[in-house]
Amino acid sequence: MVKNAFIFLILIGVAMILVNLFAGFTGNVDLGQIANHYVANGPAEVGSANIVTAVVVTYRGFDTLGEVTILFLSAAIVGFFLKIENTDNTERNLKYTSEILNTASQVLVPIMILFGVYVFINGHLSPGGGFQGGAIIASGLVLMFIAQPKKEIGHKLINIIESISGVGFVLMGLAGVLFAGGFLDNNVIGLGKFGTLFSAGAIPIIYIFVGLKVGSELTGIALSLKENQNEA
Amino acid sequence: MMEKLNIQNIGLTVGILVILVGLWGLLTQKNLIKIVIGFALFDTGTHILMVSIGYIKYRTAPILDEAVDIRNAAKLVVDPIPQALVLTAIVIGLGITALMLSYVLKMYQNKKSLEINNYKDLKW
Amino acid sequence: MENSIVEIIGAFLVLIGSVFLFLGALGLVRMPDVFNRIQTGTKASTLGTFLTFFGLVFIMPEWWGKLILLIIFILMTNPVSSHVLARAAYCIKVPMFKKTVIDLYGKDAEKLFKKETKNE
Amino acid sequence: MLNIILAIFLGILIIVLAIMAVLNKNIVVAIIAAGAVSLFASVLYLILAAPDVAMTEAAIGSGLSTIIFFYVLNKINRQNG
Amino acid sequence: MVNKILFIAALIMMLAILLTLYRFFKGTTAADRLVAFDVMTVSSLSLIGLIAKFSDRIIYLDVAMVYGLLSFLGVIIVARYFEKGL
Amino acid sequence: MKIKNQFAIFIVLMIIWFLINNSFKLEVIAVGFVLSFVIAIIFGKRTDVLNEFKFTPTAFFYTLIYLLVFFWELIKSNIQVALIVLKPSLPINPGIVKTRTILKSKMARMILTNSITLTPGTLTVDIEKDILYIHWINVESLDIDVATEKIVKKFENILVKIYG
Repeated sequence: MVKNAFIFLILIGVAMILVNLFAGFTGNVDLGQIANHYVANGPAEVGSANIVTAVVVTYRGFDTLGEVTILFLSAAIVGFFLKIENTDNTERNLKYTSEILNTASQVLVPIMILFGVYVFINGHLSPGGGFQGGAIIASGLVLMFIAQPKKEIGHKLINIIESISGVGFVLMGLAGVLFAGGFLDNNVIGLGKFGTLFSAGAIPIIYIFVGLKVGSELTGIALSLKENQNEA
Repeated sequence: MMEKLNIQNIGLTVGILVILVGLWGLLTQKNLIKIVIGFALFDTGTHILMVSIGYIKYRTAPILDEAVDIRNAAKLVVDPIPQALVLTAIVIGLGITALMLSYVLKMYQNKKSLEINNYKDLKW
Repeated sequence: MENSIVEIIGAFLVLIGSVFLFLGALGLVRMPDVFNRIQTGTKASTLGTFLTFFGLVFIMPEWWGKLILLIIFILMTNPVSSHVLARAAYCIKVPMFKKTVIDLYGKDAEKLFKKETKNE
Repeated sequence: MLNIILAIFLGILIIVLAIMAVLNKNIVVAIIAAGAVSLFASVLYLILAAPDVAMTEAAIGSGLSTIIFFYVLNKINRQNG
Repeated sequence: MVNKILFIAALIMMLAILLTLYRFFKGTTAADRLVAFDVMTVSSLSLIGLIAKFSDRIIYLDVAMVYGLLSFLGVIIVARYFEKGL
Repeated sequence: MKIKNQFAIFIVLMIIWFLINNSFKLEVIAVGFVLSFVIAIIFGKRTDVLNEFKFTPTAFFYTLIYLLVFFWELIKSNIQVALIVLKPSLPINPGIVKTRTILKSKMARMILTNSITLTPGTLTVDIEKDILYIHWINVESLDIDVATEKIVKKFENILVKIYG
């Protein structure tokens, strides 16, 4: 009873704080100074039609680097916790899947992968980018695990792709230091014509690396949660 | 009253309410997985709150294609910075959720129980 | 306020689509057991979404590519998900409607659900 | 006008589903409700003019986190024997 | 004229989503709720189409595609969990 | 056989790439070509369903006829279901019946079951070898041959001509 009253008090307190924070908030009428700079000069400086992408990849590139690191750490910890204890897979049986789902997944998985690649290659023109594309690719592979239990992807291949794309991402950043203004500057190669597929300098290349890295990390998490399912 | 009824205020209200519901679930539930669900709801509420702060009336998404005039863009689009922050926050939220769930699994392997009342090892 | 006749046809297609969506939802509420709910729900929602996007093709002709792709996705994924749902519902032994005439699946299902795929 | 009606509608839907996710005894239903909260939140983001966030929420918040929840639930059930 | 008809269509779709919400709320079994979830997501897919039309931005359709694919995957996952085949 | 399979995947992916991009600029075509090629190489050995297409004029002609029949049945089924839903007494008579199919190709079987799911009052619950288990909202016959005649035949006759 005391505990419930205590929880109730905490909730009321948080509600009061939040309401007070936003009570005087009447809404913006114009962009702030920094946002105004990003929107007004973004197309000329970065060449990206999607301002959010410009902010994520170049103006605040270190955020992205930190985020990719956190994701890598969490994937590594999940894999470490759930690593396979008994290594003999000989008696591993999988449930029978329906034939229709199997056939449909064989058609759908390549389409989903293509769509994921489309999302991260067009990250500077349309909504999307490395994280979303990586998540879509990982979902496609999860669909493959579910619908076709016989097909397997090794952990080793995923680790190789992840390492290569991580190194590539950092190298692109360092190339920005060497040949242009700073870490992750995308003026390494020319900006190209605004609004076309080959534009915005290095943003598509960086997003390809981010997408492959995020995709392989999320697939790794799903795979380590799926494996050794018959251990008990 | 009617002039208060705009999309921004609705978004702020929904965000605050979802945060409170998530916190309530986090504090009152006894099942470990339900606690993680409460945490995920808390996350979603924070994201809704942050995105609604960046919204500006009668403006469109910060993507400059044919529908938006580039020279006049600063007068036509909403604030991109909260959106960029939320973008990273969602992905990190997934990583945290996966981590918490693997802890839950490990705890279950030790004690064969999901009830939080059975975990009293560090209680003082 | 003048719209061409093509746009108005498109708008009416969208309206019919929304009516079908509504009927599907109504069927979901009124039907007595899971299988009948899947029948009404998925069928009507497939046709409703199909008509909505098809009507939008008339209103926004320059968007046709993505709209057609969405229609293809819907026509491909929706029946598959309803089939998988029906199979799962049978597997967890959801009670069937009491007026059900016959169930020829019961005996064979026992065998099918025990079957396993060997990992080669 | 439509935007405001839609926003109110989605807000009510989100809050009802969130309360259901907390209160329901059945864990499977709670997880599905949490996924539905994410899906409707992504429609709300579209009305708030944030398609990037909407796409991320649809792909990650509702898709992959539901998948991870169910994988963990499956493993827990299997260890029960 | 067109906008008015589309407005009415959007209202009907919202009503449909409310009906599926009722089924989701009432349920009786988990499978019923899953069916309600399926119909709910498909209905909101067409609502996204209408939002894209009213905002006049083609880029919103990308979001619709991701939404459709991922909700399909969610239904499949839960169904496979019921069959104990995950 | 593998080459034909990869080629089919490549064609499908290229069509989808054009639909999704909605433009025919040179750079878009080049990127799409490379991407479809790589994905087709990777997934070509994992899939074995797309190589059953026959690229002949007859197959194409019957595909068109199939689409017409399918849409007609789809609209008819929806009106029928709507009438059932709107009647206050709910005149239903459900049950699960067995039917047979003679199709062997996996792709054709998937198309057949999807079409059955979307047409009047029927829903495929499972498929095992040549038996289809169908939930029928208004059971008219318990006999396997009559049910096959009523549900399966109208699609199967055309699909046999497409997939052989």
